Amino acid sequence: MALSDAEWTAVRLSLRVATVAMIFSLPLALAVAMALARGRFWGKSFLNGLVHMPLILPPVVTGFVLLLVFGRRGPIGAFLAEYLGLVFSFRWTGAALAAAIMGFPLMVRSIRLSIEAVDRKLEDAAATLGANSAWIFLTVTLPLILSGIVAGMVLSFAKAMGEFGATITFVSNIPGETQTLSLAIYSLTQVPGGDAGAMRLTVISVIVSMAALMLSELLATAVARRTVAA
Amino acid sequence: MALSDAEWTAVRLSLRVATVAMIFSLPLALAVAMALARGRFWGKSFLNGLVHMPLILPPVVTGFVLLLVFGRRGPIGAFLAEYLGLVFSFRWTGAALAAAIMGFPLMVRSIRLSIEAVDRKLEDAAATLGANSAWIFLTVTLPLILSGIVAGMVLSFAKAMGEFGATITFVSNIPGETQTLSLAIYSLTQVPGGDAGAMRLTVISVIVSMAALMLSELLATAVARRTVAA
Amino acid sequence: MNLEVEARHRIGTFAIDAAFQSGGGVTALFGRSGSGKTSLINIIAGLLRPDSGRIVVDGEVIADSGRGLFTPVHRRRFGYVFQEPRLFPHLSVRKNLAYGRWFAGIGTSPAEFAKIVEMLGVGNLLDRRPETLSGGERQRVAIGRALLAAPRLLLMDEPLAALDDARKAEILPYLERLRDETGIPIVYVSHSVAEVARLAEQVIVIDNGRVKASGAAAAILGQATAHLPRRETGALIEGLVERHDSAHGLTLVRAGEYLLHVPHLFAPPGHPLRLYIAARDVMLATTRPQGISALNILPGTIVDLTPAHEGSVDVRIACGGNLVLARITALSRETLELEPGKAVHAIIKTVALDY
Amino acid sequence: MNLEVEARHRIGTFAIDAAFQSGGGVTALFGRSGSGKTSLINIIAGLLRPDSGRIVVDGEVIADSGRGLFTPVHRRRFGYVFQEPRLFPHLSVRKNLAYGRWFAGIGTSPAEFAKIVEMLGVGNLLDRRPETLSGGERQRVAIGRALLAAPRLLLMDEPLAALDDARKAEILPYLERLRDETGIPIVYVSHSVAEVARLAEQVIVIDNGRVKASGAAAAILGQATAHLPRRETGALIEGLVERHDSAHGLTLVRAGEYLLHVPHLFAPPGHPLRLYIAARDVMLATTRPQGISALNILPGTIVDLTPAHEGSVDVRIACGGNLVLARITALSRETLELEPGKAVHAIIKTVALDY
Amino acid sequence: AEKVTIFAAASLKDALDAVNDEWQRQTGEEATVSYAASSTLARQIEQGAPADIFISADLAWMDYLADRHLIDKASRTNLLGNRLVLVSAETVAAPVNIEPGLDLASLLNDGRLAMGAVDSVPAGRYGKAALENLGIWPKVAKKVAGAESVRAALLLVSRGEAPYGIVYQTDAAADPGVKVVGIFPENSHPPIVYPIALTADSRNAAAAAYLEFIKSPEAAALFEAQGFTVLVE
Ligand SMILES: Nc1ncnc2c1ncn2[C@@H]1O[C@H](COP(=O)(O)OP(=O)(O)OP(=O)(O)O)[C@@H](O)[C@H]1O
Ligand SMILES: Nc1ncnc2c1ncn2[C@@H]1O[C@H](COP(=O)(O)OP(=O)(O)OP(=O)(O)O)[C@@H](O)[C@H]1O
Ligand SMILES: [Mg+2]
Ligand SMILES: [Mg+2]
Repeated sequence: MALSDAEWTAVRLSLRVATVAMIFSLPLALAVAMALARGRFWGKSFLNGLVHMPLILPPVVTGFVLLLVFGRRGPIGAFLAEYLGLVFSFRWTGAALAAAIMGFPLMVRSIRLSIEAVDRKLEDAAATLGANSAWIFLTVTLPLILSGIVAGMVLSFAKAMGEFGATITFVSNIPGETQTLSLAIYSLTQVPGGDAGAMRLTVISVIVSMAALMLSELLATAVARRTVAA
Repeated sequence: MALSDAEWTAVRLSLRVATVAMIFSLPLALAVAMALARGRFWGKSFLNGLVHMPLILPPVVTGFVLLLVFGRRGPIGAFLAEYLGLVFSFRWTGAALAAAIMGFPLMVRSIRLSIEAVDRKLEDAAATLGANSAWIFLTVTLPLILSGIVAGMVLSFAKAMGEFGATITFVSNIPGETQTLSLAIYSLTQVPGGDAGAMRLTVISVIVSMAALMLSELLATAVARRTVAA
Repeated sequence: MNLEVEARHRIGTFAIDAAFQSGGGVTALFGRSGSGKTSLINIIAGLLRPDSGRIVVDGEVIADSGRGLFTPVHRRRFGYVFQEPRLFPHLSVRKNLAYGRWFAGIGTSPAEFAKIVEMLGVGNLLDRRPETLSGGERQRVAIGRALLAAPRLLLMDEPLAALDDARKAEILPYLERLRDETGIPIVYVSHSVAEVARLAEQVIVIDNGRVKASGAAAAILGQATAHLPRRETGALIEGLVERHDSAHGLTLVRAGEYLLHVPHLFAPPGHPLRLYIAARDVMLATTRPQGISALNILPGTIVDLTPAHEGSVDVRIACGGNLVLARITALSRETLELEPGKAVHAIIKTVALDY
Repeated sequence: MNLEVEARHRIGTFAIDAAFQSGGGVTALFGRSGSGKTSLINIIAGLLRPDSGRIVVDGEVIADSGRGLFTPVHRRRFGYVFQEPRLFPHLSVRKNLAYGRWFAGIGTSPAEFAKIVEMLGVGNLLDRRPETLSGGERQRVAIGRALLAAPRLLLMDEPLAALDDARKAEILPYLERLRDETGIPIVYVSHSVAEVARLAEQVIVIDNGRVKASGAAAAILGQATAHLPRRETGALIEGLVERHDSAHGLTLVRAGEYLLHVPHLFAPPGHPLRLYIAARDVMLATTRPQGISALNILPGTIVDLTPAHEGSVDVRIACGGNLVLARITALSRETLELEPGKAVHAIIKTVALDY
Repeated sequence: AEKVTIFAAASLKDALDAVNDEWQRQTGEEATVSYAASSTLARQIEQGAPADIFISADLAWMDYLADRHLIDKASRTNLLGNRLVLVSAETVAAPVNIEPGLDLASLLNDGRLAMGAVDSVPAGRYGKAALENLGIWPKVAKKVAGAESVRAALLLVSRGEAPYGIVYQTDAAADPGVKVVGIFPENSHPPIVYPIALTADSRNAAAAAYLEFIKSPEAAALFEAQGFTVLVE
């Protein structure tokens, strides 16, 4: 099953979008998960609801909202374009943004669950040994929630591979720029006779994702082992 | 903001679909999470991959696969209709099935994370006190993974509220039967001048989901407390 | 009641290879930290499946790797007090205590429940969560949980380590009664010779996964070898309560030919008793001392003496049918010219015999 | 070095209301299970923020609720050995041990590391995960971790409870050296009077969250009150090593006017020493006994006697400048007609004085 | 009587809802409509969906069903037509004369041309055909942003993301945020046709009546009000 150039492009783009979405949403997801698991602040329920929004809304609506906010004329989009030169609309970066946002609730929940399972007595012990909160987080909490982080990253990555509605609405379907595997498959399903092609791409997508999935599980095991051995 | 009859219907349908999807997928999700967290069997990676499939595939493809398999001409669909009188295609039950499947990986991951965090020494202690595996699961493991179960149910519910691609592909968009809020919103976005209506429905959906979300958190806290007090 | 254990197992670089038999009652496992006591108990409980081994309780083969037989943990009905409390965090203290009763079928009676709760002093903790308990309170609840499961064998891994002496003094008699009245065999890990001396019929000394010594408590505790902390060597003497002297708060115990004065005990005349007389508590005199506060002055004959070790010598004395062990300095031995066969008086303070 | 603690706090139905001062050295916290020892230590560590309270170390105010001052835990540099080991499960034993060194700035030298590892006997565990350690091994690693953080105050909550006597005998001298050489104040929770007697300058008895007694170790341990397990009452005597009798494995210690024979010690002549003489180990005689194995026979005068309690009486004797406590039966008291002012001989076995 | 179930392309929603209201007012009977992409609906009919009537947004999916004998071929009619228009955001509203050789590429500058996805959305396919026909396609092909639907394309223009877009006249008319700057010649692309047919499986007697009604002048007026061209007489 040799891949055509166009297919290769879509595969590469999908991987890039999924990877970038996963990696860039991680720090914020960590922070939000930490706040939700540990924080006691006004508006916590609201934050929790907001995080779940991308799940609750139909993806098309999320895409619209992204367009309104992060588009060229959107308040944040205009700002980012002006001051950071960061443009999302019709770019793969936009696809990554859409994927990141769609996967965000999944990542946050996984990490939050892990944080809630951490024995805080260990953090206390670290404090008595002289570690301040940042160090405690880095040397105790973070290693202990690694499984939740990996789970969250896997979910985010998988979601990014399958994301379609928000992406096409936000950044359209531009081959080579925003046409991920998922969008390519969708296009093919919309024309009579496209089934064979769609099937082929689906198989490719499944293989790529499964490989990533297995890699992640191997990595998780390896990291867990190294933490101790090193 | 009084709701019209049609809107009420969609709200009720959405809630029914999301609730049924969440409740019926729970036992299987528990079993699969248990197998993935604890089991050591051939094909575990494969099972893990399979569970993630609905995330990885574009929802349209998932819906299409459902249509082929659970449709009235599909192998399983025909069987179920014949012997159990259980029809999915173009029924709200199908919408629930689609939502359940789309939310399944989220539920499994949450529960699996919680299971992995359980201190197995407590299960050993229960065994020395005479509890067999089933009792240990019911009286020790289950209460300890309640937070993961609740998290999984919340994710599944939220996902069901927002599910669109697989549902419309599998069971179409039939008002009163399969037109959930999410599908109704989609319909409105497809015509000129539908935006106001779409916005209105979106707000309704967000309110309903947020209410469900808060209820779930309250419930979780209450259950956690009751477990001890009773 | 009878217990037979045989196990061979590797964990990482550590290897267990131990076998012992016990005629019931309390079997003490003694050994330094890391010697394999917990591992052995886990094997008995069925929590650790040994590479090869055999466990027989009362003639019933519980596990036998040779015959591929392995009774699952929950069907063994061996109560286990773990080294750390392992309470169920989601259950109240009351439910933790009651957990095993349910599975025990007949279960224990409410009166029994009340009695154990009272004995352990956890009555006012019943509705609390384990996480709010102090270390010792947790340990006590864990003991209660195991006792209330109506086990047919009790495994106790340093159950009293986190408790103060007063609390121990409340729990030990209960364990004695359990041993004497129900005949449940108990395997008991402890670092305290006093506890072991009081409870155990049999002592097993474990070292680096192997049984280094095993036998009747009196024999093992009386050996001045490196098996036990030297400080704690002593003699176990079996006696019978003869009568009470309530006026002076004393009890007279017949041990062989002699009557020993011990602090007042709540036991009827005729009740059998085991007295542990630590060697360090026994003085020797060549003539009967006069005007001395010690009430027990037992004439006897020296049986043998160990060589001097760190300046002290253990002397065995035959005293009216019992062997008593005395630890004295090498200097005293010289001065008093103690030799086997010499007649001496063993002097034992009553207050040192607080059973 | 100086420590001042004052705390008032409610947890559920339990209330802490305690204050004590310590001039440094080792302060022992004594009290029954559930009396509030751990809570008090947590307050000192800063893990529990009391409703109101004040902690001053060496004149530096660490916390003062009145002034709204609260130094965060990690800046207090108080080493804490918790009641349960609390090792970091994701780090090897080596990294657990080294954890605090990093934050201690200068840290402890590799030689110090090696020394502590050696003393605790955890050298062959360094690359293992905590979960594979035995209970006692965990406890030892936890002790090492706290020591290696170069703390300026040590909080130890029953640090030796899970250890055998031999292991204790290796760790206690280290703690003594720490106390004597570095002058780090230590707050030490223990149920063992022997440990406390050996280490502590000061003893605080906690009961139901309140300080029931506090003062110099000698004073508290010598009081025959219900503060301490009665079994363990005794006298603390300060002495100086006079000379060694290597031939007989003995050391002579000057205590007041007398020379005491104790088992051989590794301490140079002139070294100060604290001997704990348990009341139950002291015999009294109205005439100087002859031909007796005990090497220490100290003439003295009875200062006072407690009323009889459970058949026994505690007698205080002034012996050449020291007070010695003897517990004898009420019967002996009658027989020997002991009264304040009467001249007696206190008889103490050398082997009972194993420091 | 049993409800008539209609599977209709999503872009018909407004118009068809109005027609149904009128039908219910006149006959007292109800019609249920499932709006989705034509492709989805066609596949569902193939899998035995309970549809009585199918209205596709293009001929291809109707042909797809016809080839599989899933529609009543006798009942098939081309119901509606539509026009393709070029729209621009309010700010660049200069009219454009759409003719062969139009330099749309320079008009776009470095912006994008928003239209339905060219290989999945019918409007996109028509648009691409028209651009090819007029010889514009090669230069703009790389600048096309294929939206998920005509509505999404329209949004891209009205939000200023893309300076120009190609959409149906019906959609353009209803959006105040965009201006029609040109209409594609009707011969530049295959006829835009919404075919209608009874499904082969339909057993609903009312369906035929509905089919008659939808071709009636009353219905035609309602369609025309939304900007559609009515093709049936
Ligand atoms: N949330 C709570 N509600 C009620 N009582 C509590 C709560 N938390 C702690 N306590 C009580 O506070 C008391 C002091 O606990 P602490 O752990 O300080 O005891 P401790 O002296 O260390 O005992 P131990 O020797 O058993 O470890 C205990 O009786 C405990 O039950
Ligand atoms: N996975 C492992 N790899 C290597 N050694 C192990 C492993 N697991 C346990 N051990 C060793 O087995 C020995 C026996 O452990 P065990 O818990 O039985 O000791 P113990 O006698 O109960 O000691 P303690 O009195 O300290 O509780 C210990 O030295 C421990 O380090
Ligand atoms: Mg152990
Ligand atoms: Mg405590």
